[in-house]
Amino acid sequence: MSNPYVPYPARIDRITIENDARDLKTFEVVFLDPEHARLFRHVPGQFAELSILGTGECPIGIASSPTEEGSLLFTVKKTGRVTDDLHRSREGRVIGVRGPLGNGFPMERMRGKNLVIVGGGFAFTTLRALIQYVLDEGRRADYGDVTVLYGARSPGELLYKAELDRWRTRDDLTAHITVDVGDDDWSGHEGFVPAILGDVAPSPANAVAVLCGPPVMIKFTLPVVERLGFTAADTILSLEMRMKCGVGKCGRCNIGSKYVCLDGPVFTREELSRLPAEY
Amino acid sequence: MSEVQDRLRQRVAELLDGGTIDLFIGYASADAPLKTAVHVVRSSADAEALVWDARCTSNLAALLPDLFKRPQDQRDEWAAPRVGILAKGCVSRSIVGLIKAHQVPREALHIVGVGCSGVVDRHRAARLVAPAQLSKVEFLGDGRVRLHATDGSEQDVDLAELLLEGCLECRHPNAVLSDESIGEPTTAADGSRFANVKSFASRTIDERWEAFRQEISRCIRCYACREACPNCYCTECFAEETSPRWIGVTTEPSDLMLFHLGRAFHQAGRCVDCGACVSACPQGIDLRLLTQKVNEDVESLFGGEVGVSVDRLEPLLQFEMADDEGFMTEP
Amino acid sequence: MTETTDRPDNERIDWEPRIAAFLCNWCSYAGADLAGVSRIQYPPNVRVIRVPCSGRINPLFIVKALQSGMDGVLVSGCHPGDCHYISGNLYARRKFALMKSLLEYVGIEPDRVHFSWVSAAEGIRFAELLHAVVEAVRAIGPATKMVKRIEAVP
Amino acid sequence: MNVRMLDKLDLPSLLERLAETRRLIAPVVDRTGARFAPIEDVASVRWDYRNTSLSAKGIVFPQTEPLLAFRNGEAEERIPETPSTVLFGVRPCDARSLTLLDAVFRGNGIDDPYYAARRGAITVVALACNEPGPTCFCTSVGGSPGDESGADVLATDLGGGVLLRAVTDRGDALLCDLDVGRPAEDGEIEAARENAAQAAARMAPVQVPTDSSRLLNAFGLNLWSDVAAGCIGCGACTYSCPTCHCFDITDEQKRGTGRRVRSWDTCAFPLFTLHGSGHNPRPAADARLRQRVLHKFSYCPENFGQAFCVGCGRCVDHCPTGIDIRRILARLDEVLATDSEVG
Repeated sequence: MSNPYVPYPARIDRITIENDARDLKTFEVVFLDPEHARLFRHVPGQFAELSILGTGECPIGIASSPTEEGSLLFTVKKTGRVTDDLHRSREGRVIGVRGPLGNGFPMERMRGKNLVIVGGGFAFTTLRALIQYVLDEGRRADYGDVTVLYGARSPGELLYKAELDRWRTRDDLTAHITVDVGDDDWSGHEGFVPAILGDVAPSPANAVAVLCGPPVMIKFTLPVVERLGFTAADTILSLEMRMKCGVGKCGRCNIGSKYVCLDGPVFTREELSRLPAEY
Repeated sequence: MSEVQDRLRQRVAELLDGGTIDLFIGYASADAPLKTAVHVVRSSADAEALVWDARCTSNLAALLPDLFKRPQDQRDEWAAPRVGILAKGCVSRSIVGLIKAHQVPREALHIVGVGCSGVVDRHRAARLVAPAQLSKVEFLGDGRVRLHATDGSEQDVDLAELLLEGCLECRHPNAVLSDESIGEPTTAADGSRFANVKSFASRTIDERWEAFRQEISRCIRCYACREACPNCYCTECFAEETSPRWIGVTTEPSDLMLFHLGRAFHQAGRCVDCGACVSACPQGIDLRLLTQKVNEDVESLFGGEVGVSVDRLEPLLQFEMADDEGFMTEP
Repeated sequence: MTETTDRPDNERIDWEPRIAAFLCNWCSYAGADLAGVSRIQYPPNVRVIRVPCSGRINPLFIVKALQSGMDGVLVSGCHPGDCHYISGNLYARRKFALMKSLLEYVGIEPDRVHFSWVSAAEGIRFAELLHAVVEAVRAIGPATKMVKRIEAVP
Repeated sequence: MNVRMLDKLDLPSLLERLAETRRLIAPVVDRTGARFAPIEDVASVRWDYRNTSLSAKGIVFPQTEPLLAFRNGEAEERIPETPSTVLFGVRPCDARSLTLLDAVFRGNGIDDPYYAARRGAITVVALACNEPGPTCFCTSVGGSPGDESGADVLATDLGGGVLLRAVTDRGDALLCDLDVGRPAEDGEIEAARENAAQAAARMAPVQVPTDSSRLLNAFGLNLWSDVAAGCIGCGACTYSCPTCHCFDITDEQKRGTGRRVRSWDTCAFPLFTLHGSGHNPRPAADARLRQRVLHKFSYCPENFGQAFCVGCGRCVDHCPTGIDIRRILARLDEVLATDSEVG
């Protein structure tokens, strides 16, 4: 990228409505120029600035794994000007994609380890990228046991429902799906993520915990993770902070000496402990 | 002046020690010419730093609304503070407006009134020494002031030459609402008002437009005018609303003008001409050009003065069947 | 509010004034409707925006319309005493008096901005008003002063 | 490197030549004191100003500038075309601020092409200070009235004449090109040094805490609500600051034609960090003022090796409620020095 502010044009090929409230949609986008697709090499946990010319840009985590080639997935909650406009899109619309931005999950460092992946709400998006990555046929052997714990407010608010069903039947991944309040058809866990995590009690031996969720979930889950015996260096979080430029210039996502867009959004609990408590 | 200051310090210490108030909002000296700092006193020892003189430009009422907003993370245990505040005439009138707008509970306030003889306009002083800067200012007594500039020059001027224009037209130098007063009341000036508006209005329409456009083009959108104003307590200002988006965030001229027209219009029936916005503007924009126009119209069309009575409804919250229709179009 | 109105070239000989008309639902809009169904001719220069009451109209709408490139603005509601909400138009009258005066003061031509009362029964009056407004705006020419120009964004 | 001595009387013709061959930006008189402006008439250039009300940062980092222009869904980048420019008579504090902005916009391995284009076209002729202003404190933050950093040429007013000292190759080339005055004598060079030293001696020192990691511990101190008690959340401090560089990116469009623009933004505004969810990690003025102070004096030193303050005093001059960063620094220094629980 010679000019880090210029987006690549990309077409929305498919739009999936993810939840009952219809304010979460997944956009599958394809770069118009194959050269851009070649240049856009991401790792799970990174994000991109999605842009609509005339409306603006917003940072969105990449929900697809680099192993899912040919397109990118972005799951977007309708919250503001740009995301509203995105939600009004139809398939075929051309938007801009600028990235990949941020550091992403430390895939190399997690190699050979058991993974405990804990997510809540719609922050689950980049965790999907991570899970798809380690489940990839060519890479599955690089990682140990994979335990996924994912919670949402209600069954209707769970993302990627078809995939969740598939994960539940796999024998190389243990999936615990929980909702705060179930409905008549719900047969999975009921309860908050921290409580279920305590019940499931994954072993910290040779394991890394990866957390991503709303502030309140993180606040109550971190003590559980700590109690289970995961060290600060082996507890990985993906932060959310208001971002703009994505390249560490505009100052918006600054926490201490770090820029979430550049040095993050993925940090270990150890790294975070050295930063001001602004989250 | 210093007698009033001594008395003020003593009284504030008493009010704090006696438990009448939890904190007191006043002024303290600052290490820059013609400036004072807003000083929030929480213990009687801090009261020693209070000052009162012609450099006290901030409208302290601007600090009040936030003090009565319950912090997000505190629920039942939170109690509104009892707040003491030093109120010259304009500040007291702003407080009246805030009480009427339900931004500040009257019973939580202890208003210490003080007579004011006008406060200085740092931009007027700056113009006298530009392009050098003021290095020191001495108040010589007898209404004379000595300005020392960074180029080594000095000049003596009348204090009146340095006062905010609004102070020269002020009809309420003493607090209109207070629980106690310090010092002797000040006599109001009875000169003509709205001199700047009359002069501006006498120019041709295209001259006015050009002057307005050039004046507003100085704006750097720091919003110091808005934040320094007690009337601007909105949680979300129209300037920053995104749905609809009223104005873009750039310095495109029409956006700047839309902001300043909107700000002035929102002052209708609420501006007390305290000059806080004028003092706050780092670019020295003549903001009174707009606010005083609105003030003049409110007075001439709807009558009454702003902020003199807690019982009188704001002019835009009422109407008369016989209100003027001279501005309307008849086919 | 998006800036979707792009004004035609001001210098064009075939320039026609474009007027944004904010009409209250109960009187003025009905008056415009009556003019229409009665086949009373009025100039096609108007873009009607129906609002519940003239009291609903934020005076900044007027400035915003001028910024968006409209050549004139008309605001119309029920006659005093006829407001569907009893007094919305009377509060509005005070706001508009101030805004019109302020705009003129800063150099916006007084004939850019018009206020008038039109009842549901006044189809003819609506048509006459429109004629008067369009001709007044035509006389002062295309609006330029408040117009936001994207190319002027620094 | 060239060191030239120029008679004051020859200054206008020097400016004329600069204005003819380059874009000349210099201080002119303004109602706020002085401001930088592109010069048409060299008689308007002021040599006797103290400092400008707004800093020089807008010349390399304008308050608003287009990043992209677009029409019907097609975007193209808008790298500014910048003519060769001389920034003449900028004070040493502002000249030094350019080196700090360089670290942000040209650092991190990501070169900002817009900043780079503007910055690359500028030759800086700084003007040493003979007399500090009442809110100046450059000597306490690593600068000085005769500081050369950021300058290509440093000028010193020696009364009857002006000493022009080339600091960089670019500055040397400028002096060679202009070929003005005569080579300076040692006594004149010494006089310039002496001037700066005397100006420095007249500046009141400020106790500035320099240990950035120790300062980080000041994050949790309870003094912030006290120092920010008067803060009303405007951007007067940050917008007048020569090193504050936060920005926003927004789109402006009319019928599919428009621009993506970046504009100054500030950590003093509550909206700066307000998340789409409604959560705001810096919910009140104390957290926001703390961000400004610690960003300058702790985070930036950690990232760039230097505090992001050049001691120009503008934020002190412009704060509507009299918040004084010198007092905050002195207080932090005192607390950090005496409080054993911190650090």
